[in-house]
Amino acid sequence: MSLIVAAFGFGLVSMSIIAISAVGFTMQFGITNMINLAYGQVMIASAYAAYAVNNAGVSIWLSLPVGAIFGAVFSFLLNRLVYAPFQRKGTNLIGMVIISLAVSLVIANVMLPIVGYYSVSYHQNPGTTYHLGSIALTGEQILIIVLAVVVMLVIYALLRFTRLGKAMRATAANPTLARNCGIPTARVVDLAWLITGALCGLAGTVAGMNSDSFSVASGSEFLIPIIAASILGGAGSPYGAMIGAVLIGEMTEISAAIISPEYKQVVAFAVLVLVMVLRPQGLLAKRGALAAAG
Amino acid sequence: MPVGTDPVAVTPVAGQPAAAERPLLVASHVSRHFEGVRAVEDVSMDVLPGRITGLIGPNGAGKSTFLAVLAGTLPASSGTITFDGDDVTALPAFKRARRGLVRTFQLPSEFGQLTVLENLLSAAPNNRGDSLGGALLGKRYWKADEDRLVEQARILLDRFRMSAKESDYASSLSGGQKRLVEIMRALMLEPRLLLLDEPMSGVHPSIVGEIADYCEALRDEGLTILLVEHELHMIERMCNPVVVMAQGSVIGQGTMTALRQQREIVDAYLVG
Amino acid sequence: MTYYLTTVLVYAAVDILACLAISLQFGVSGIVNFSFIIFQAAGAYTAAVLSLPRDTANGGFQTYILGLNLSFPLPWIAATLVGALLAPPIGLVVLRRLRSDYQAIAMLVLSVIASLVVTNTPAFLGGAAGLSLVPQPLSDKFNPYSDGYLWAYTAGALVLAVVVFFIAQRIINSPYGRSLRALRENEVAAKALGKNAVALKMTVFVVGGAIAGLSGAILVGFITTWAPSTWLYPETLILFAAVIVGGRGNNFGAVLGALLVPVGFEEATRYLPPFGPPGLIPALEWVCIGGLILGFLWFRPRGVLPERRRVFAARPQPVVAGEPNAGRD
Amino acid sequence: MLASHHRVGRGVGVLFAMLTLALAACGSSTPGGSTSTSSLLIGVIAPFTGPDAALGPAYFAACLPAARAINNAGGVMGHKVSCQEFDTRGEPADAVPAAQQMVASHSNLMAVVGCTSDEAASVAPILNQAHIPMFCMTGQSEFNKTTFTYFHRLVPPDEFDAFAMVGSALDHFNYKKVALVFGNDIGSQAFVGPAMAALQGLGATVTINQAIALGQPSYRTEVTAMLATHPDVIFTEALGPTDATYMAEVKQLNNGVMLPFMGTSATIDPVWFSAVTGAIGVQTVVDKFTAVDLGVSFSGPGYTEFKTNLDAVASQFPTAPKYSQRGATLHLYDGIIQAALAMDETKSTDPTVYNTVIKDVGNGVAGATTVNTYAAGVAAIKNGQKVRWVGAGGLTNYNQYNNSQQGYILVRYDATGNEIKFGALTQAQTAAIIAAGGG
Repeated sequence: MSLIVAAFGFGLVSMSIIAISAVGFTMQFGITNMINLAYGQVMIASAYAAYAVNNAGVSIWLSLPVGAIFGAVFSFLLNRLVYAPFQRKGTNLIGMVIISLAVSLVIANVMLPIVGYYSVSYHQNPGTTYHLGSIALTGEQILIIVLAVVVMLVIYALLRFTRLGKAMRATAANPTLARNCGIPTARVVDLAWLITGALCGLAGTVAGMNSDSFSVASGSEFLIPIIAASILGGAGSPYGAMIGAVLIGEMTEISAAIISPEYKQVVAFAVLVLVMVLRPQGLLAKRGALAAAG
Repeated sequence: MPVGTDPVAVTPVAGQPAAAERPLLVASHVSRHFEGVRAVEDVSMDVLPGRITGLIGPNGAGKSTFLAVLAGTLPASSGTITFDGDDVTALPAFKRARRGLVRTFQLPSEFGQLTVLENLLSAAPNNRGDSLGGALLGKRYWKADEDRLVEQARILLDRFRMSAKESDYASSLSGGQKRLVEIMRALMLEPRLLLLDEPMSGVHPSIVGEIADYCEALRDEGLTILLVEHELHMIERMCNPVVVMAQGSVIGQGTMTALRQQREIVDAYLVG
Repeated sequence: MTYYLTTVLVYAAVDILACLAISLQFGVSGIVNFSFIIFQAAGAYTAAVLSLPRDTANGGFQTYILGLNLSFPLPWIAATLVGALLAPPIGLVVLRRLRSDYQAIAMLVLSVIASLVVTNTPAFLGGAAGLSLVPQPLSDKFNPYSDGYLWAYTAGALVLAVVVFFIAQRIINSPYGRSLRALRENEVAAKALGKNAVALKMTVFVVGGAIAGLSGAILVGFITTWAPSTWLYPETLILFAAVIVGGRGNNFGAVLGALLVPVGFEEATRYLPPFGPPGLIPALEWVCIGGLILGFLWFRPRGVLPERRRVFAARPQPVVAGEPNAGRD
Repeated sequence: MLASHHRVGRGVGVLFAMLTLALAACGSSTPGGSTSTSSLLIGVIAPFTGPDAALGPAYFAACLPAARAINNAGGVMGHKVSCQEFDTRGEPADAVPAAQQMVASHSNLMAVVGCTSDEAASVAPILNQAHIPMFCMTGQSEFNKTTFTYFHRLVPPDEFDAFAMVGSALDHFNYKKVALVFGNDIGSQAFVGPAMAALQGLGATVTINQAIALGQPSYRTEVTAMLATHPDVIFTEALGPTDATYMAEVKQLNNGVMLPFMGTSATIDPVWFSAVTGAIGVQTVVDKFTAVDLGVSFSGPGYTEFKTNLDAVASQFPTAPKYSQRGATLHLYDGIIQAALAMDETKSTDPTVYNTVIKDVGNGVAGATTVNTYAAGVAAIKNGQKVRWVGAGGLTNYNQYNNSQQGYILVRYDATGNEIKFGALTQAQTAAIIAAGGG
């Protein structure tokens, strides 16, 4: 029993990381209609950018913003240079999915000769371990959870209360209508890529911190739970992604405790399949993409 | 405020009997809700055979949604739909279409990368080659059907003066031509009730009259049509009766002339 | 030389089969089956466990179910059937109500799940180590290393590819194929015209699954080993790249794509002179595959041999004269 | 339109077929740089991309110094030797065409090294059929008694590693409770069954057996479950970043105190060392980690010669010197030189002639001269002597299946990542464990 409680505690960390990344992933889909399967590779590229700074002697907490900024700029450029031109050409949704997979392949294999296939670790201090019953978390993990909560609140406030958030929701719901209503959709889309890219970079760096060791190949490993959480919550819905992250994060850890570690992903995905059968639109449906806030 | 059963006077069209015909389609207390939005609310109406029934109303009145519910594209939240005496409420769209209840769409919905002729052929039922088994048996098995349907489609193309475009991709057509393709495509099913959703929107004015002519000719051949349209003078010319919807409900029904005399309808729609 | 040539040709046959199946599903019907490779894997595993003896043979170094030691062609027939039978359950989960791009990633996730399950259940299909020493078809009667056997195997594989090609031709040139294309162009409209979309998609999913299963059987019978690393989801991507390059919805395009990308491109890069540190060239190969997809989608999105326009024989008396579009094509 | 497309299709198809044939013909007959008949080629067939991409370079690092040693001594009967990589992507279906192409387009292939567990099952039959001597790095037990006469294995099968670990734990440390933490990949899972059988047979307890998915972001629940069983020691092999992540979490969740942990010979590897020390610190690895390794001393004239050549090839392959203490790299280097000396001794470039002599060069026939450098070997052969190669990895003892085993040593890392031998298993100890493990 105490193991399950402990697993629940670790699930809090897992869900925090999945939540940061899945919200970014699903917002890209919601606002720009783009299922960006290169997301995992951008995460890992950002993690390496933060590593470069961290390895030069900078604290990991100061390297974290570097990862986020790298992710933002990388994602922005990716959209400007690849995705947006293809979308303007009228490439259909599926075409865009295939393009993002191709991009993912290119990023991973360009990185391989540059950073090598070795795994690397941040220079970091996990801090004191705090205990609450069977739950044991390091100071660093608690900070990661706090960070995730802050990020979620910021995203909520952004979508709910700011002009930009409203413009994003409008663009998500109907880009043509939004443009006709005087919303500068091109700028909104640019900002959306910067924001989601920052989430992606942040998530990549935090994931690198949490796993203590990562390599280029980790990118595709990271992506699968993110997709699962997004589908589970209802693609395009940031709040759905948060719920999905909670479920996937906890289910993987608790099933590792109850069943057997090698099946931990299988159990989480089995729930995903069940949801796809029973409620194909996800737990929170995409109502005009980002409309769930209003 | 459903008034679908109100005995508003139906003026006989010249040359047609005014007898109490048996309705081809009966919608009874049909509602359609989207996540709390009542797009269609308790609508009841009859569609009489051999006529063009008009369905008008302001944007957002629920006309297209109602049409989609009739055709089965959207399921009804409540109410029943009876077509030719059978309850079809539970049937999916494709089964209703096979029974002769066929719709077109408000937005162009041609099969873009199919040629015009293929668009027509794709809709034709009763082709032995239109199943996996039939296809695997080879051309000899289905050639006779195909030849017959090509002939049938070409007759339609001639009639709609589209023969020259037979081998063009549908995506390359003008807005009006796409509308014609859609109508011809629907006709390939030999429908008994044709639900036309704004066939004249986005169409060059010169073709608007042409589409109206075709509809009237089809009506005269016995086809029943339910027409959603904004072109009121065309509605006035073609339709009897006309049903007015606003905010998801039917607010009036009758000839256009009669409707123009009802103050609340004029207020709700015809002027405003 | 015989070995290499027969290998290239058998792989060509396998890739042609796979590309034909993907072209039917993706090119003709618009279904993006990103779990395609698990159908091929299912066929390969089926053929393997049916032709292998019980897992206690060979010193019991590998574990797997069945082990029926069946003789050719039963394992291949079963592989085709299993590929087909896998389609309905996956189709029911994914194909019914999801948006197309959403379907695609859902299938991607399914592909990962299948791989996880097989990898982590060694008693099922050998786990991560997979299956090896799979007997070649009729290897009890002929020497599988002889030139004659290899050429016969190659010929058999190519004949099957040709047969499937003609089946695919029958499908796409039939009224049924036209219905599939109509569905691809506009599903809602197709339904409103009496098309049973779920049934149509399901049949083509089953046909594609059967072809994929057969291709897996041919491959495993040739390489005699199969493991989860053989069917990771990027393999599906290579096949999609091939169909995009060759021309989707056109069986000649699918064949050309199979010859150009998985066979031609990958074989050609083997002849590059070595340069750089070890691992650089193989990494660049993957970069090129990614670049190839992007390049084609940008410059020639419909592929080298696009879907062809279908023109019907003119009627006895041509009606039209002088119209600008008359008689085009 | 329709007709013209058919024509285009056929045109392209025919063109393509001609191109393929032309390419294939080029490869087989004309010199494509490395294909000249006056030079000999060593194929390194291994994963260079994919999840096991770290393996290929380690084997390539064996080939370069061997080629350098041979070429500096005038080559094999005047033929220069070169190395070429052939990527299998770590999977059998890609390995087959890679192997077939290698064989078909390089008639000057003198030997092939690599063939890991990922691809050996599909590659070994091809090479055997093509009569090419191979030195494989697979631990799969199906090759314990192989009928492939061109197959050579200078490493023991995986289960022997497991037996050695058991011996080390029981006989050297008196550990009684062992946790097994192995990756769920091909290479790692091979240890589990034999280790469990041997441990239980010898009266020790397996507290928990975890097969962990590689590359996961965290294993904290697994670690907590493992810690709850209070093992004396953890046996592990989980490559990539996995062991690093897992062990960091062990240390974290055990209040900063690392449990003793013991690795297979695959963990004696610079990549593994840098990953794990990066995650838990060098000192922790030095203090708490032990491993079993093949009986390699990293000293002696044969090793010095290898090291000299390895350092010298850094101009071609900058990270090559990192592999100076990797058993696999040493053994493959030995294999290549054995093949070269076998060619010299038989004065033949025909593998059907020299293949059988490789075993003699490795084991030594009666009266053979022991040589530690290729140059010395060539000189001895010129004097009409038979030679026995004792190279970087020490003595070779091929059995009837060309499997060579040398027994195990127990090692730990020093702070710079070099391995330090602190013990060895006696023949008697090994025999008892193998018997208990059913090997």
